[in-house]
Amino acid sequence: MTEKIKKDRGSFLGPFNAVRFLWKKPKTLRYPFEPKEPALRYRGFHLNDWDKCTGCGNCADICPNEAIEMVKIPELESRPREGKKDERPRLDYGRCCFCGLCVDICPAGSLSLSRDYFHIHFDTDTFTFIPKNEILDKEKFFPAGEYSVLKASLSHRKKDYEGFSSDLKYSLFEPERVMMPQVEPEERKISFIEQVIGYNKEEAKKEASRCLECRLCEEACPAHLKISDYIRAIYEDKPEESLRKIFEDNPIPAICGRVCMKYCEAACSLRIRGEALSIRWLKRYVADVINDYKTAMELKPGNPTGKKIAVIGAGPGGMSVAYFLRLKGHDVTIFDSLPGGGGTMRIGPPIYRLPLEAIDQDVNYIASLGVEFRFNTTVGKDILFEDIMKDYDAVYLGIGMTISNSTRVKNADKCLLALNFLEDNKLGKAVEAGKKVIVIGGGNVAMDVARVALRLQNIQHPGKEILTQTVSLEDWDILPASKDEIEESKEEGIIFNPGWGPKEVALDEQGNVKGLWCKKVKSVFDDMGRFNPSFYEDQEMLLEGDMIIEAIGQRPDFSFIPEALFKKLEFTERRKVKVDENGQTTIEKVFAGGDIVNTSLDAVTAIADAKIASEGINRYLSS
Amino acid sequence: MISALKNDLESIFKDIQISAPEDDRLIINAQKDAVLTILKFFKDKGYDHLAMISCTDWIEEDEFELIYIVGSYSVYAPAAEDITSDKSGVSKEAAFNGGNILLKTRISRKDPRFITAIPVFENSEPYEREIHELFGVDFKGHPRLTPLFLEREYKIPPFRKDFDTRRYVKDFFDQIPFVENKEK
Amino acid sequence: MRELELYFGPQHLGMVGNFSITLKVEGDRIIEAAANPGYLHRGFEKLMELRTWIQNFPLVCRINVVEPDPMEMIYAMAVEKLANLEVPERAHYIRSIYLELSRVSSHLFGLWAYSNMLGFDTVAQWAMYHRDLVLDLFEELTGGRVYHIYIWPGGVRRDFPDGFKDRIVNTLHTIGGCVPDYDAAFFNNRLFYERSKGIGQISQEDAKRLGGVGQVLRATGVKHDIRKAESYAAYNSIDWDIHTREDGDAYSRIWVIRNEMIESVHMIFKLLDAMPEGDAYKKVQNPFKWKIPKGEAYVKIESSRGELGLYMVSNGGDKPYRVNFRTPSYTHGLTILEKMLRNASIADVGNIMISLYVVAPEIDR
Amino acid sequence: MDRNDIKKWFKSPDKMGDKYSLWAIYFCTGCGIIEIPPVITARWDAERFGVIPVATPRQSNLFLITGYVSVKTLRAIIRTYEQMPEPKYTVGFGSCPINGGMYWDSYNTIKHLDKYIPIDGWIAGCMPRPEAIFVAVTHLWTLIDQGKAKAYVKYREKYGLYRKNQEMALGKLDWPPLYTTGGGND
Repeated sequence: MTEKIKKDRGSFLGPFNAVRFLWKKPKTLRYPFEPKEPALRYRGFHLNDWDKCTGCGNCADICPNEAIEMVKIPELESRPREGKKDERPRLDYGRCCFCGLCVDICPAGSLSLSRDYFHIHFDTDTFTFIPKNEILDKEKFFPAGEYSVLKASLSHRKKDYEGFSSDLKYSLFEPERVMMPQVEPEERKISFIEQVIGYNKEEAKKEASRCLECRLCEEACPAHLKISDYIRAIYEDKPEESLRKIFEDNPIPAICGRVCMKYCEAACSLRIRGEALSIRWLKRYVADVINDYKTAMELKPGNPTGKKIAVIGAGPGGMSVAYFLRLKGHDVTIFDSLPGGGGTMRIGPPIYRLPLEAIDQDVNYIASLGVEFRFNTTVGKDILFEDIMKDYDAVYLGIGMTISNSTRVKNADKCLLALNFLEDNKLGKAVEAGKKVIVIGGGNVAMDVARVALRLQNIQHPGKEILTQTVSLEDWDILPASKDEIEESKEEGIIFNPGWGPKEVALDEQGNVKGLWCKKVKSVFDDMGRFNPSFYEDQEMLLEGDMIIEAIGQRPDFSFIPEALFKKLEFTERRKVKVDENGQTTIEKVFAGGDIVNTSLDAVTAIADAKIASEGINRYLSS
Repeated sequence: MISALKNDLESIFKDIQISAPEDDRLIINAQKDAVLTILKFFKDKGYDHLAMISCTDWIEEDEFELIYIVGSYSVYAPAAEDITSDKSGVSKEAAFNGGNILLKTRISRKDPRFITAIPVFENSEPYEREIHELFGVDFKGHPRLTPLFLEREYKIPPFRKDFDTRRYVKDFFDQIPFVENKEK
Repeated sequence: MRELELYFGPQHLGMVGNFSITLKVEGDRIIEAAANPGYLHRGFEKLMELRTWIQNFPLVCRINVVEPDPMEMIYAMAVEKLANLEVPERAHYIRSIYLELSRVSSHLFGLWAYSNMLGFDTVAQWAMYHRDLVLDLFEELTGGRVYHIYIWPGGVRRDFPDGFKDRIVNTLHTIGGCVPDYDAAFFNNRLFYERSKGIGQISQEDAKRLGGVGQVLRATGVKHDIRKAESYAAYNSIDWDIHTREDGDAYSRIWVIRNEMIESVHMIFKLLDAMPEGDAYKKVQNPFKWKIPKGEAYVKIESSRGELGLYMVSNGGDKPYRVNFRTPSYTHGLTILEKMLRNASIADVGNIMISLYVVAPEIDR
Repeated sequence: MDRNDIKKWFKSPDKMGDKYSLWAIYFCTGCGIIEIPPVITARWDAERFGVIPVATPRQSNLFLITGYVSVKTLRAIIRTYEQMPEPKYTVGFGSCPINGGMYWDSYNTIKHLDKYIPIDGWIAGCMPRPEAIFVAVTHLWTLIDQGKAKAYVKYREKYGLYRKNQEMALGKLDWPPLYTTGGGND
């Protein structure tokens, strides 16, 4: 080539080659008269769907330039149980580099980038703004006809102009959870082995690694456990540290790791477009891998204060109060009528959900700190409440709901009560199951009862034709039992009859149970939203069965409190014991918590109450 | 090839540790007085390309680590063409030939001095100048250790780990007032 | 004649980028030149130590504004090496296509700069126009015109949009169709020959001695290209050539650039044909929990300017402990430029600098 | 756009002249410069807007500060800005000069450019597209028309304060003050 050029001086006509370009169309874009649309994936200014946005703050955390700040929006309300905060991101376009990391990390998928990119202004303050979308911010978005690039700015944007948006396949988080290994329905329904096998180390680490540390769960949790911290410790393979974090707020991880109502998972930001983090199973993993809490915890009770506290009821609340107060150095004694700790947890959740060993793991640790447990001691019978009031400096009532309600339909006395049935079964008394069992109720207790009955049937009547079915007032859409429970019950072969109410227990000639007459439910709640079922009296059916168990709720037993004192005890409108912000009842030095105080009726709320009460008791004792 | 080179090195030089984590990498930890000789050794073996000199501040061990990364130009020199006639890739020996040698040495952080590698590899000049500026390492024999990038002087050279750039920005740039009152 | 010191740049029409040279001149002959970089020094390597692994992606591409893509690629490769990550096969192909597109766009930018400097304004306009067409492709693929932030550890950030293959082919045909025009107006033009022949000449020995890479080296006849020597992405799976010239002057360098650009276009066609279906991204660790085991890595790739290396150390944390880039412009713009300017005339400074293809932000980082 | 409005040309020829001949100084201060070549070449063609790049500050009246400004560049920017004849207009490109942008924690880039020299307008983006540059030019026209693009007057009036800030960032400046009067000078 070099040689050629040297020789070839070219023709003077050469430049006239260019003449042919005269007939070509000009390449210049006559912008702005001839607009050019940015690409469909263009990364321009932010859009944020406030309805989807949870205020989790992941975008602010990932931003490499600290361009995003979460600001409180006064007109929004914070709804921690739904995982919604009243904060929304604010962008600083004096920092933003339009990388879109915030879009790829947004678990709710609310944040996206539009194709707008015009903002020209002489005032740098205008470069900070809180993004919304066109539905919420109507006056700033204009349809294509009214939009003009010459006016375009952060307050004059184009409608329907979404650019770079979130794609789950390419997101920076993992939307799917690590499968929890479970015993197959066919296998589990013929025995009481624990259904959930539990994560192994790799699975737990992998699941823990999904956590985005937005801490929505911590706000949703009644006891405000430091969830992000203990999950991070699991990810870093430090189960001891994780356990210490859990124990700061919850002294019964083995129990809660199995039967918690997991408000945290309902608030998890990953649930919005994927599956929530398995927070409960991860807690259980920690309790499972650490056999000896004592060495892991390195905790000692505080300096003795000489104060004595009595706790009535060794349930989750009672044990927690005892634990927190013991750490402060007080002497705590727990009274319980059962032969072991756990309270309702000991008798309620069947063995396949919560084995006794797990309960004892927690109980033994609390006992090892010096908390005195007095089992098989029924207050009011074995020891008088008056004596307790005399001998102790403070009393905590964590008595829970111990009496099952009955439907009180005709012949209802022939039925079994749920708690009695569960207790007998769990504590090892022989229970004989019928071949055709009917369970009345649609809550979690009813599911437990039905599934226990099914197992007993399978064990006691192998190879024979068996049937377990439930009847509940509530129809599918409002069935109070948790979705998992319903799903698992169906897998095991339990038949549901939702939307039917019990009318009468049918008896045969010998007076044995033969079935249950039911009537169709018209509505469960009345116009005011109160529980007040109404029925179609003309629609009836007979469910055949030789055993009926009622699982329609429980109530507390206050019979141990002497009448004079009981009169002083005030109740709220919802028939709950009234307590002040210290957890103290209207009786001096008597504190209360758990199911008799709150309406949530679960273990973790009892722990939350216990935390408040323990601080209240401590304050009370030190004043 | 790799083992031969390793053996050669080990027989000539004492006090060095050699590891070969991959087929085409050789990591050598050497005492500081042996560095230039080892570089020369490699240059004579055909590793004629000094890719870079880097420096790491291991503040906890109170040492700087200097890293000399040496490669070769010759893999695809016409002479080497026939070794790699295979289109799909490079044969192992050739790959190593074109691979990288990481020669590392540690110097004290309190009194960071070293000698220049310019006599062996001429293009180490700007690298050493940069390390001098950003880490404060003195290279004996370097002709011009004048500032390369920075306009201002910093008490601690900015690439050292104890230089906190976020703090510096706060203490310096944020202290300069706005000309106009920002709050309106 | 008296010796004078002359400041050349940073605000100077003959200067590309924010760079300056201090010249010691006698008349118009340069006795000694000292490069004076640092106008664009932002302390990237320090900033990267303060950002998590994923947060560094938006940052790293900004090191070199002319072609940010090899920067993304090399950082992703280093992370993949340290964290031992796998990349899906398709992602390798997409990466290669993307990097070659970036090479084309970068070379067109270089062609703009060089032809503009030599006074070939028409060719400069063409080159810039054609580069803009490539930028349109990038915009469609990645959502950004200049900074793409597209290559991620574990693959690429999004797959090709529908019909994107065809649009790549169309655009490249448009550009390729103009090669005869370019040749007639520029490469085979006697004026180009006379204005660049012998300018900034360097011998093969000097180029090697001073750490030359890329076109500077290939223009002296060394067949050296990292894409072959230490193949990465999908370069191994297709058949292509390294282009060299013998003379080592500006003319040869520009010719190498031209040939490489055409080779890149051919490579893209081959890669598009061979591209497998499948996933383009394998998820990496959640960024808030991502830690990379202790270790160090040196990776290198061939950017459009030559060997681009990255030495990275992890101490097992969520951020890199030390990052250090070996950029091709570094030796070209400092040692080789100073060598070439010795005894050159002032009028050739811009010519030499642009023919060396120096990108100032790459030197300063 | 009132380019063809003859009356206006008669009424205020100075403004019209300023508006339609914005000559931009050719100075690559940061990465935003990468969009300038497309803007001034065939596809986008800034000459339609009267914007052309010129070689020396003495010929120019528009200073596009394209992106981040390192401390070393700041010195050159101030020098260049002071050499430009009045009336002169400055436009800051992208996030970095507004509030530090990408390099908000870098020890070597200045975070708020308006602390050192006055700015007439800012363009959002990282980096601003050619379209945004054109729209910015039209905005600048409006500002000139309304008499609001008076940053250079501010510089004269508050020179003392600007100079003080410049010296805080760069140390003693080796050129004499541009103006001897101005707020904060005494």
